Amino acid sequence: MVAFLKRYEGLWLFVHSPAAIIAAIVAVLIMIGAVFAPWIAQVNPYDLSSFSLFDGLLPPVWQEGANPQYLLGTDDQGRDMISSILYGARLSLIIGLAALTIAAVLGVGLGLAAGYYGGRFDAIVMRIADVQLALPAILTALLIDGIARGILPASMQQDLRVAVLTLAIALSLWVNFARTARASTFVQMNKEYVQAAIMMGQRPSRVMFVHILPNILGPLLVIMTVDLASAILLEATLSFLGIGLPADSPSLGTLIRIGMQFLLSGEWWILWIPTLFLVALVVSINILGDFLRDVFNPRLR
Amino acid sequence: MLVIKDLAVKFPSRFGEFTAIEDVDMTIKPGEIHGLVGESGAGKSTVGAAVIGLLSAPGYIANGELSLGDTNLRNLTPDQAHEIRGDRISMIFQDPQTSLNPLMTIEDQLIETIQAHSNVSDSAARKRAVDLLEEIGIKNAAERIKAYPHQFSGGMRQRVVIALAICTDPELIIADEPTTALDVAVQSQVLDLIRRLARDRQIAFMLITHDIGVIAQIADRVTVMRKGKVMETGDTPQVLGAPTHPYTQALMDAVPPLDHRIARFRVPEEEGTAGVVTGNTAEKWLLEGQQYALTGLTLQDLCVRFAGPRTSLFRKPEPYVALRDVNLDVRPGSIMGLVGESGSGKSTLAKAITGLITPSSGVMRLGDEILPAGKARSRHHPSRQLVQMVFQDPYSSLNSRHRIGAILTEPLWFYGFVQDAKERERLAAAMLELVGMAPDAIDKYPHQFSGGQRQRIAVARALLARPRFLICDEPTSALDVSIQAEILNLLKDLQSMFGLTILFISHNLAVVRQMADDTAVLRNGVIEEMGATEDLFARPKADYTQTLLSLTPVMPREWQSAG
Amino acid sequence: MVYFILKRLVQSVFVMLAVAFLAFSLFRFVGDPITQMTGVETSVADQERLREELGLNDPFIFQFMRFTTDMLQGDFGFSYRTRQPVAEMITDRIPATLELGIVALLISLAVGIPAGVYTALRPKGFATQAILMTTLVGVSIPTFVIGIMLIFVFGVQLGWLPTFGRGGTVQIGGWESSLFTIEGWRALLLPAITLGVYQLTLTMRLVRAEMMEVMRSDYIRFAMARGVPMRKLHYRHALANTMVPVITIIGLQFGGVIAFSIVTESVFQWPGMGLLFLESIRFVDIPVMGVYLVVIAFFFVLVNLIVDLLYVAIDPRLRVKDV
Amino acid sequence: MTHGNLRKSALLGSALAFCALGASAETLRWASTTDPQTMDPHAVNSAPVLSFLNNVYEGLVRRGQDMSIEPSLATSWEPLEGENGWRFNLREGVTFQDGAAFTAEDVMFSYQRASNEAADVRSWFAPVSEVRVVDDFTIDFVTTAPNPLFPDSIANFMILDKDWAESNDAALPARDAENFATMNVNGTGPFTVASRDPGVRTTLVPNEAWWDDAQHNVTEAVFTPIGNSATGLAALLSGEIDFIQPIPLQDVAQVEGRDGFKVLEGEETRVIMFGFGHEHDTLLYSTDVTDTNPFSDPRVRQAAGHAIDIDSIDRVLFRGKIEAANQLVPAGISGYSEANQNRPAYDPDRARALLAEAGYPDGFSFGLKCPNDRYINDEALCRAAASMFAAVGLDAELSTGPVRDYWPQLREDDFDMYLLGWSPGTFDMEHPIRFLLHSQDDEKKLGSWNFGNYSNARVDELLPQIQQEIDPAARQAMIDEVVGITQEEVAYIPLYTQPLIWAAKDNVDLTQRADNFFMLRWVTVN
Repeated sequence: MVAFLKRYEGLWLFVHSPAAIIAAIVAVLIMIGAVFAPWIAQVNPYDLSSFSLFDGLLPPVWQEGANPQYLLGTDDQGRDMISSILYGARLSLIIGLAALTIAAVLGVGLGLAAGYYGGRFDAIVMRIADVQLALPAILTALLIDGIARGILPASMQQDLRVAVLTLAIALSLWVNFARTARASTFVQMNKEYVQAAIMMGQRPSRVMFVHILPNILGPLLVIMTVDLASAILLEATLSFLGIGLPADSPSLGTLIRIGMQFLLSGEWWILWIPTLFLVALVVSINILGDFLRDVFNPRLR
Repeated sequence: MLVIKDLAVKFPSRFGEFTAIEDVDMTIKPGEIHGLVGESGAGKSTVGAAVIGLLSAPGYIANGELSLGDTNLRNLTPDQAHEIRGDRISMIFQDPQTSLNPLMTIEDQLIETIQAHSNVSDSAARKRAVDLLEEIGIKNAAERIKAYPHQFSGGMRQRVVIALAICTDPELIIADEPTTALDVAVQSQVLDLIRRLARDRQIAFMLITHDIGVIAQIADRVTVMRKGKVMETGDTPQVLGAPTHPYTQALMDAVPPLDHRIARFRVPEEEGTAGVVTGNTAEKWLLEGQQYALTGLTLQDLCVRFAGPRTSLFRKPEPYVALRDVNLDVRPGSIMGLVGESGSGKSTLAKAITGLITPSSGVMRLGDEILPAGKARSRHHPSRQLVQMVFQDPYSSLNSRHRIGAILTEPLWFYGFVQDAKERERLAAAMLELVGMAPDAIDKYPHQFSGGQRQRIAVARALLARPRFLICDEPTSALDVSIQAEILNLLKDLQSMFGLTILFISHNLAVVRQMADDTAVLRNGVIEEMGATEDLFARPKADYTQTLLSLTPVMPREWQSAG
Repeated sequence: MVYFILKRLVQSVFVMLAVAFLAFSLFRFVGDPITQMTGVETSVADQERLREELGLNDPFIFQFMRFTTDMLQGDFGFSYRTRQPVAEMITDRIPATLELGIVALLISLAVGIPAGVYTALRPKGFATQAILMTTLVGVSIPTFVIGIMLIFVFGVQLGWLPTFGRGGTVQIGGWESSLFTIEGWRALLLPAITLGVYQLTLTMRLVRAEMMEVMRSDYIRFAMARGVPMRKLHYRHALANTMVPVITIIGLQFGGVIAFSIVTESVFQWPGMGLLFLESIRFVDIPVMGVYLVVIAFFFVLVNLIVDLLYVAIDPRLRVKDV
Repeated sequence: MTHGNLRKSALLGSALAFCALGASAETLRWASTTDPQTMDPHAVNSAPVLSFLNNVYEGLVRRGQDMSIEPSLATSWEPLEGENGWRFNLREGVTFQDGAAFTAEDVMFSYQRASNEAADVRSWFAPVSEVRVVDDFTIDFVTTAPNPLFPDSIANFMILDKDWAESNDAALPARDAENFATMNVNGTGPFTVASRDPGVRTTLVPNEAWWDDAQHNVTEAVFTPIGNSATGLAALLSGEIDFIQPIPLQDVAQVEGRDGFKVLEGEETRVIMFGFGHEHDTLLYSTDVTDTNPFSDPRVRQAAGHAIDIDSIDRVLFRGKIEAANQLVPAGISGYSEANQNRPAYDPDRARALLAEAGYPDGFSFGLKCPNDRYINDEALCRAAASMFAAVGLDAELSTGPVRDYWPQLREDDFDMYLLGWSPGTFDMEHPIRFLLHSQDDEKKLGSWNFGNYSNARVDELLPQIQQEIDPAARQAMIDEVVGITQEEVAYIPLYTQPLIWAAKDNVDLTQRADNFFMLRWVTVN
């Protein structure tokens, strides 16, 4: 919607920014790969019967001892690297996007309301944000993970690992949205169109979401891209610290964690190919974020 | 002596080159105050920026000569140009609030500037700085110099800005709207100072302004610009008193006179400047809706207090009194003018009436009904519909993310006037027509319109609520004078057509005189004087009103066009 | 001013209590400390007795009340894992984490601010684009990968720097510091860089954005128009004004640095609070985790307060009353 | 704080520790993944603590390089006459590191301390009914029943000085707060702790007054815990440490390929196995079989055994470094059943046939629980196993987690199948029978790690007899019977013996003992 409004300007800038074009191509390719993973990948890494330990640790095709069936080799379980990465990227993106959505809805909602109502409500929201900021992401993840384990029946826990991780990441990201939304809302509150709407007697929710929200989408969109990148990295980091996803449903972060074991063992591809992939994805998203920032903040151009 | 010949400045952009100014000729002699006047987009600031060499990013001088004395300003290296800046040419910016570095003392900024251009010791520089501040009228300069910018009032700050501009004895000062952000009283002092400096120090001033009154008051010569081109140039009495160019003529016509009232401004008939189109569906719809009688407004002993900043745990914060015992009676069907300088409480009054803030005491009555205050006023209170407002800033009063159609149909939908969406759109389009806009504007977004057009849209939006009482809070102060004339004409027409009661808030005495039936003068939250407009302007009783009237720049009567 | 600080303190107490409460509710779910405290051969009855003794069977609120009241009385309890006093364990580890965090922050400032200024003043230059791109890639690699890469390049392959630990430390009045020996600094370098990369990029981008904004402000244009020398213009005028927002964000981030040092400390076996915390999670060492969280919250609150005071130091508008 | 001084004295040493080549040849710097939680030998029954403290404290008996029991503070021991139990004749002339003399009173005190409720090691003394000091250098341990293995079972029972402990308020192990013995030591062993910074660094120096002949040449030993295995390996390769236990399997080639480093490979006594929820009425995690528990059918358990391709696991996951296991202890452990050396062959067809026979021709789904930070490659093993199970139709829903919540899940019976590793603490087959095969019996403290509650009356009946039988042949016969029964019924699927992989610099000679204990007294630095 916003992009649509900016389309002439944004499109022009886009066409003239090689970095943004390359980033967009990379990001889109990865996303296509992720979305269509079940159709592209030759092996389903979640289906344990589709691969065999017998094919484990095969190098990429250009290296000696490779099996041409596995272009980028296999990991220690005999999973095709390409398939794992595609599925991994799929999961990472699902987690990232879902976390982002939750964080955005929660953060923007609270931030808008805090900016709109101000006063005590604002103070309370901001103190809650402080509490959240004071809790490192890993702790949030542990907390959510633990609570889920405490209240959910055992048989559901495994299925909900993704949801739990997503929620944990979302909770450590919402503050960004809340702060930005609040600051932007404060600015908008002084704009006369908002006063006009309030004067008319419009419902606060309508003022917030119909009037103010579209006007603060710009900075929020920038935060979204940056936070999508953060979410994907955070997932990888949590995985490294051992509170990520189980190894049999690998995200990119889990693949890297598994790959870390092979850092020195000679099977470099198990670590570096997913890492490269992750970096390419995150860099692309970040570049696009930068690009959006430029579009929405023309003064810095 | 500054000589500008055939100056052209271009801004390359992705859609090709944009020519900001073209064929500009001008000379300014030492000691001369040269007014550069024009409406927004005329390119007057670009001329100043080109002279001082501070054109913003992609802009460049495409053609022409620029010389100051023997120096050809176009042949300078960037370093040489930087040397000249401050030393021989200096500049004064519009807003004294933002043109001083907030983190440095006045002293540091002055000494730094002096030492940048002459090799003097700190103490010598300080002495010079103190002397200078004394000269431009800052008392107790030796002590005040240690202060930070925020510790000075607006007028004092602009003096400091001027001190910074002249501390290196430049030959030429470019003053870009130096008094626009100032109140009348301060403006007159600053203008006096500029005149004195030109006379005593023989500094040449390029005085860039949109305010013809200011030019009339102090400029020796004047250049009128429009759309990057010079329209007319010459001695001030000649250009303003006997304009030869039709544009200058139109400009003069649009200036509201202070000393008498004219029925209507003369505006050139161009597209989009039209007055009210009569007889369309919107007009009918509005007239249909007049089921209420004319509605007046009475304020009784209205007080507004804000909590001051809390400084101690044990003391209650001192409240800040924004309005004190305001009594105001807006007669049904009349226009009440409310004048006052910035900070006098004008906008607070408007907010109190519209319910955006809660008065601490007092009674407000709309017609015969008591108007509940602030939060006590429910969202469905009828006054929410009956009282509408036209805001000062047309750039912020329309939601830039909404289509004009959405903005205009919102009141129709919200107040439940029209149920059918298509019908709402039709009515909105008709209303646009009524306020002099093309109906196809309905599919566009606010940023596609100029300030004047947006203000028309804002008026249309207010009308679509079928109001009986309209508050206009500085509706024209962000607009160019010719646009102002159009909007004022429009408001007058609408008022007489629909019998609206209007509270017209402005800092501009001349505008109020043209618009208002009655006038109230507000100062520091207190009404100083109130009465019929003609009476009040002709025979002001309060000292404050008298001062205001005397300090407002006026054009000699003989320059004014017959109204 | 005093009122302002008091108000902040009251809010801080609220923040810390809330963190303590959250932290405490988390403990119950991390795992069972008893199985971590006892050996393979310990009988179930013995385990149950231990659980009872530690009060783990008490109602949650009761445990929380005990935790907070003890803490308010300065009693931080004893670690389940090592049986040591938690207060001592944490205070022993604070210097390592603080030094790491501060040096990382300093590195990020020392590199990030000049880089930000440079890229702001030459927004179209090749070097600018290169710097922006490099740092972007830098923040796109997970921290732990960067850390391990640095270890293997500089520690193993080149053998220039130590791969783990703090190197030589010196005891200064109860503060174990690695800042006073060359070995200490050598050990500090890699972890500090690892931890600082993200901050560096953030600082640089922030300084760049703010600087570009400030360079367009009226007072900079006015200073230009007065011929103020360029160096002074850039640093005394522009950079100084940039610092106010930069300090806010950096202040906010410092809390994050301390918290994120968990990863760096784990990779470099850096004996700080983060490492202790990770070990504590592994062993479900509830008292240590609880106190760690409260200490982190305290740091966060403290840094926020310092940031507010720094504003006052930098910005005279907050310092001097109108005359 | 009492240990503050110790800590400060370490500073000098640590500053030297990083001048890789300049350090004294006899300084040994070593690393392991976990720091011993405490210096109190009775407070925690965990391998890192016992392993570390065996360098400082000594028991009545100790284990040699081949794990055999040899005299230590007791010079000899014999069964008591006329009652069940053992008499230990103590070594004379032994002093504690603070100079106090070692007597039977210290053993008595240590027994009381270690068998107190506050001690985590008290289960060792469950069979003991009475301890009597006969004279200064003779002490009797009376047991409730004949107990031929008792001396073996107390190899890690370490002796403290009574006066030292009592005068320092450490008469009991620290329970919820620290005491003097948490941070300080006073043993009779070959080394003593010179400084300790928990979780960071612990420095040991030789005990000059040690009663035995020192076989080492270490003048100082610095221990650092390094949790991250990549960091640990980097520390070794960069020369900052001399020895590390363990290193990841996959890095063996890398270390061996470098000049100046060597890898020590061996077999731990730990056998890794899959266990079943024998007792459950239904599967907890199945999506298709919800009314019954297929694992209660031995054919299904057999099928699971035949699904595992242990050779591929060995080749790919363990790089050829594991030994397939056929029973719950590896060969070489006393009581190992030579008569039952066959393990189920990898035979997917047979597995499918067995499943069909049991009524599950299409297999079924179930939940497999595994730890991910307990055993070497535990998570990878389970993933591989799940994949192998899937190949025969056993659809394993794998769930992995850290031990901190893995053990509680097992305790709560929250599994269909689970992974367990077992190292016999007494180095005798009786140990796994007692803990893993006997039916759960809280009262008698039997079968306490038999989470699936495998239960066989004959096994339950045989255990006390095995425990009390003095005649080796008769005892072995009974053990063979137990192993036979449990193999036939597939009580567990033993997989392999966990490998021990240590790495050191070439110039360090050391002994890798099968219990993964690192004994400084056998280290020479050349």
